[in-house]
Amino acid sequence: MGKKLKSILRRKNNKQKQIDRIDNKSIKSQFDSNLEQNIKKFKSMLGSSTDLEVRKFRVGKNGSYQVAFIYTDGLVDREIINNLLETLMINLRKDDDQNSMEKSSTILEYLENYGITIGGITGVNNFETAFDAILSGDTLLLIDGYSEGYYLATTGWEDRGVTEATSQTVVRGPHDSFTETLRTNTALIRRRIKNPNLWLETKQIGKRTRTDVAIMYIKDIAEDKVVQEVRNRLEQIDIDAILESGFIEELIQDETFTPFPTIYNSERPDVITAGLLEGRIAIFVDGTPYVLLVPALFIQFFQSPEDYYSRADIASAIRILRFFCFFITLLFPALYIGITTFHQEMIPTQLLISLAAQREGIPFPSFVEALIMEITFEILREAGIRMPRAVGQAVSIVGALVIGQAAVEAGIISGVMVIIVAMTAIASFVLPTYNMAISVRLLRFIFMILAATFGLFGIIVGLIALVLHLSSLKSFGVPYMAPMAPYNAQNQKDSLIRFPIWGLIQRPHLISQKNVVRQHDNVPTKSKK
Amino acid sequence: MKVVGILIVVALIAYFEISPMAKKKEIKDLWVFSFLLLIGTVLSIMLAIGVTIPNPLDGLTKVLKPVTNFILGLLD
Amino acid sequence: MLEQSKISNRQLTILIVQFIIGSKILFVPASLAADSEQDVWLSGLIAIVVGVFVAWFYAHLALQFKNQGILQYSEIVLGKWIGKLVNIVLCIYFLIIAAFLVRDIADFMTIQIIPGTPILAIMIVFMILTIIGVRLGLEVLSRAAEIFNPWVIFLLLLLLVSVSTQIEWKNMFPVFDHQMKHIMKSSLTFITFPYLEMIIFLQIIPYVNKPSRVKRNMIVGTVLGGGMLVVVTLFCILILGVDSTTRHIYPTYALAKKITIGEFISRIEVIVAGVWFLTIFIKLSLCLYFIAASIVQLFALKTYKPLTFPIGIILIFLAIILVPNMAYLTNFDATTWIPIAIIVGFILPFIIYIVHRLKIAASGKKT
Amino acid sequence: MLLLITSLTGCWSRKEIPELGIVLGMGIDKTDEDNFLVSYQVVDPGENTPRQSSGNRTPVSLFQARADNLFEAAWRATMTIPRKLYFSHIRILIISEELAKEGIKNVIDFMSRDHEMRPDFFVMIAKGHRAEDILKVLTPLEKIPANNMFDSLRMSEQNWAPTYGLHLDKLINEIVTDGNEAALSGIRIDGELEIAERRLNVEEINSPGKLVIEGISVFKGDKLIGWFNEVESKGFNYIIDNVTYTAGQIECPNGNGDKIAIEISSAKTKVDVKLQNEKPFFELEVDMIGNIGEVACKIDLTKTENINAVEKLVGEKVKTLMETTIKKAQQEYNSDVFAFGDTVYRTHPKAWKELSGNWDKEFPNLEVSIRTNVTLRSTGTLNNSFIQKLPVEK
Repeated sequence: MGKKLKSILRRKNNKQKQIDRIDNKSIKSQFDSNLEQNIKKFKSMLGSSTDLEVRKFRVGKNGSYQVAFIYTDGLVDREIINNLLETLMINLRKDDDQNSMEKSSTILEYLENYGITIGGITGVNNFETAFDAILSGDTLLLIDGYSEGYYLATTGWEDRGVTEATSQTVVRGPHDSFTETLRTNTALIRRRIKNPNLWLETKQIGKRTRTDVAIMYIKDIAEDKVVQEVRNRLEQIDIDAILESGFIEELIQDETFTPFPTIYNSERPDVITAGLLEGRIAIFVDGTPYVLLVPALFIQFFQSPEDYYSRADIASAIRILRFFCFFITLLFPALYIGITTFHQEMIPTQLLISLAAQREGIPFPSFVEALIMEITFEILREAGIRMPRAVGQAVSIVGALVIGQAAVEAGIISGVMVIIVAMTAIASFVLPTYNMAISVRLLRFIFMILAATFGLFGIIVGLIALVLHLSSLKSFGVPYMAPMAPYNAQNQKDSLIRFPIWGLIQRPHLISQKNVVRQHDNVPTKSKK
Repeated sequence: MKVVGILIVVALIAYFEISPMAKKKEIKDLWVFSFLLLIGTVLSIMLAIGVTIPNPLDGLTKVLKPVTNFILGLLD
Repeated sequence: MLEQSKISNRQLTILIVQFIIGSKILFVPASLAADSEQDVWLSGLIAIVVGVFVAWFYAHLALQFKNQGILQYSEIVLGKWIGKLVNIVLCIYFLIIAAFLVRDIADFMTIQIIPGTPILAIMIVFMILTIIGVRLGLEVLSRAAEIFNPWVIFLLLLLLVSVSTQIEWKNMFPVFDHQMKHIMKSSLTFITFPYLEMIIFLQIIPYVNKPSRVKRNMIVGTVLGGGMLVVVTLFCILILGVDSTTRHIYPTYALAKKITIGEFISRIEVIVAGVWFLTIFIKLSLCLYFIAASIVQLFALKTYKPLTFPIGIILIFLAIILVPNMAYLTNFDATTWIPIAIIVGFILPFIIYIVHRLKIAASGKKT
Repeated sequence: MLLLITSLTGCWSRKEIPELGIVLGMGIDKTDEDNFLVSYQVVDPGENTPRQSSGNRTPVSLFQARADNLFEAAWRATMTIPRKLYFSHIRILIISEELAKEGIKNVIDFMSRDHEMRPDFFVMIAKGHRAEDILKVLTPLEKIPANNMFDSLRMSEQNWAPTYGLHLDKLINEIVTDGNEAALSGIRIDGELEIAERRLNVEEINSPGKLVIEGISVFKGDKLIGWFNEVESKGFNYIIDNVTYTAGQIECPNGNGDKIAIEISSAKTKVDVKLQNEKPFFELEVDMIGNIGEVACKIDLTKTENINAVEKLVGEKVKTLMETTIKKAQQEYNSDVFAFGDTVYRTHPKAWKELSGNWDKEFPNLEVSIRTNVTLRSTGTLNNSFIQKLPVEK
């Protein structure tokens, strides 16, 4: 089914398979030895964009060399540029030691060895590389008379500092979260895993955006096959822009036509760290605080980082509560419809009479009633997110109080329905991951339709289809429903319930078969008195 | 009405199944598939328009009657 | 081989258990109690013992051949044409079983759960579900079975625990009141359906991860599945009484109607009906898979997936035409089905086994 | 699209709650023209919720239809009711005494065949009334009369021995089982029917018309053949081990006619069958635990021997009760309502094979011996009654 749809979707793309790229002839060309010529070329290629700064100055004794800095304003750290200029224009001139000048064969070498007081320095001789560098915040150094130059690591733009996570909050646990800067993000992980086996590979994806994408894994835990698979899938991406990790997620996931996320994302460094330590692979994308984690399993979306920071028994109870809420979100309205239209015998007599009294005079069948209310709720939820924060408050008040109350008063909706919709909504917020919650909310409507047509039979048919679908999913070769199916007794310790930390001796089996034991006997011993 | 419904369903099935098989040049598969689909369609249409079809199990019962009686006779 | 899937030994056990429970659980109390009344547990035990033997034999036979199912080695052992004949017989055998299953679930639904809904609608919905399952392959099916497993157990336990307060032990007595013949007769229907239908696993065992443990899995599955059926039957007798058990078409469902948890939660039998729904789904999927596999083998096709829809249509047709009413089905199961099951489910594989052994012996002498 | 799907399938078994006429009570009578009259007590949901009830309609309405067979009558009733009759929530089935005397097998078959009917309602016999009249009575406290009957039968069965609540499935078992006859509680109207069926009935503190559960009817096969009065009903429940809690009184040991009330908090009856010369011989043993509830005579309850004396008197009282009941069942009705025959079958299947043929002749001559063991745990919250301190009246 999925394949068919995919091929239909692809058909249109075939016609213009060639993704437009900057195939300006000049970009491939080498530098000229004439500085002015080069600068002119740079300017023309960028369409004289005003944020391209060119700073010309002279260095060497008597200022014998004409030098230029070319950089993008706003992407560079001005402090570094100023310091550099100071060294090159003032300090170097003071330097009377001719030896150093003579020791170097060229001015380039001289500058590299004595002039440029900065860490990253790389030689460059063509426009393409130079543009890559300039546009990612480096500064190009060109000298008149030379057809090569250097680009200097002067990156330093304004970014958001490390702040508190907004989408996955915890009561107990670290409060830092990723930022939009790739380097900061990788540093947040490095800080947590001080191990040389934590490897990082970076590549640029996106013909136009040249977005840095990094994959991070722990060499001796992560499965090589999976790492290679991630590399391959990233390699195959041929797209002009990567704006967020969501792009990557959609381009590399196993199955597109499923409401369920098969790639986990998080903005919490501790979650990603824990994932890495289980043998998963993190994918960082520059420009977004959301880091991807593969392979992702179904149960992972029910686990909150806090589970591991609070007591095992309490964490287990809360996890069970989450699964319960999953079923409430999925089935509650459907069960209401199914039971009230097909299986009234299941309702206790008193309740049935009171339901009958409430529904008396309501013009819609309960399916339509439920549909109206559920869609209203989804509209309210979406409105609450999109509105400016101040208005969002008002929206929820209007939604909850006015619509709910008034609809019941007006006899359009029964009181029970409002309770059911509210229950469903609240239960859906219990799920710790947003993308799972939203897919469950979507499926809920399918179950409502099934319940309205076939009653509980429809619901169970839906459930079987759901289980079949979930069982057929894979995330980077790992069955999505692991460790429930295929069953693994060891890994049950951290699925539905969480065993105490000392009990979690092995890493998840299907994620990686390397180095499965993560700890040795740590059972706390009571001191004997 | 029923017959039309059956034909629509069959046509849909055929549309979705035949093209991939034809593409892969699985000619034998295609033949068997079409044959089975034809049987199914004909039988369903017969059922839909109310042709009385003898129950093959009745024949089976008759043929196996002596054996059945022998086995059950042992235990009666 | 039909596909590149592997199933674990645990999954095999679960498949066996659900295959045995599937559909039979609806009828077992009535059919078991028909002749042996309150001595059903004895009939059940005898049936399980025989079932264990059958399971052992199947496993033994399956392990003679590596990476081949009965559909393949029947042609090798008996020669191409006789082998194909055997495959046709097996195909028809499971066509009948699958048609009965479709009919069972649809009848149950229209009689007990959603009367008024056309039986055809239920059959079609259920058939589509099964076809989806089969097309996803054996691996996905067994994973799904693994996920159903805790639910099946939970629902069965819910049923048994919540009615256990209503047990009347006097219904058990007098023990051994019936002639051995009658007890045996009851167990015979239990052996033929579902134990002799387990021949289907001869096609599934080759996919199992560790063949060395297959015998154990087969036997454990047989005992667990049979045990559950016997326990449910016993509960029916203990709570409903012999008379009521035999009079109901679906005694197990009548038993579920007795559920009351506290004063408030009662009448939840529909939920418990989920047990047989899940298990019948698994059983029907396996049957459909087998039918498709046999046709693939018969004509040496490449893939079984396109065949599922036509087979589905034929199955629905058969489900309507083969069973004019419930009484016919019950009667058929208790009479004609017995020799059929014995011939196809036991004599046929036994012949294959003997011929295979003779061939080995013959070739051993030559060399 | 979605609405299309659901509307296409809409005519299947879907039924919205407001479309249902929820039947809570059902009554079956035999009419003069020899056909059945079926009455349904259907609840009016609007009148049964505190917020919306208008207060000027009755909480339930009665719909009736008559026909030659029950099935037809049941569906004929839909001509008079705007909703679909819904049977799953039936609490009570009332069968008129007249009909019960002719046999109830049609009724039971009809009731157990329909898939909507659930076997968890009580069956009662309208004692001396028509079933429809019973269903017409408005009841105080519990607005819905059917619920009222259901609850009061259940309550009285738990707290007062002489009633016997029987669900439909049990009733079938009792009728069908060899060596067991059915018994059903009776219900009658105490007061005037004309007032009882109007709102007036619940507007007075002391309702002029009340429903009273009284007596146990004795069946032979599916036909009613007689009644146990209150005392015999109590004995009946002791025999079939159906007493959980009850109260009774005995005369004081000193013999001047004053009474001591006894509360029985648990009673357990064991039935044992022995074979003597191929004849079954029944031994019933009743273990009772109770308390002294009320003392109206001079007796020193701090003394063990006095308590023992009381215990003995209670035991004898219960024994007489049971003996009276058995005698009545054996001699007057010749109906094995105690399932003695079934007990023989369960314990001595071989003997039963010979006995079952003429159990009708055997049953009246069965020998039954009864033993009672009474333990009085406490004497209430008082030791001796203050009555002991009062001067003796002359």
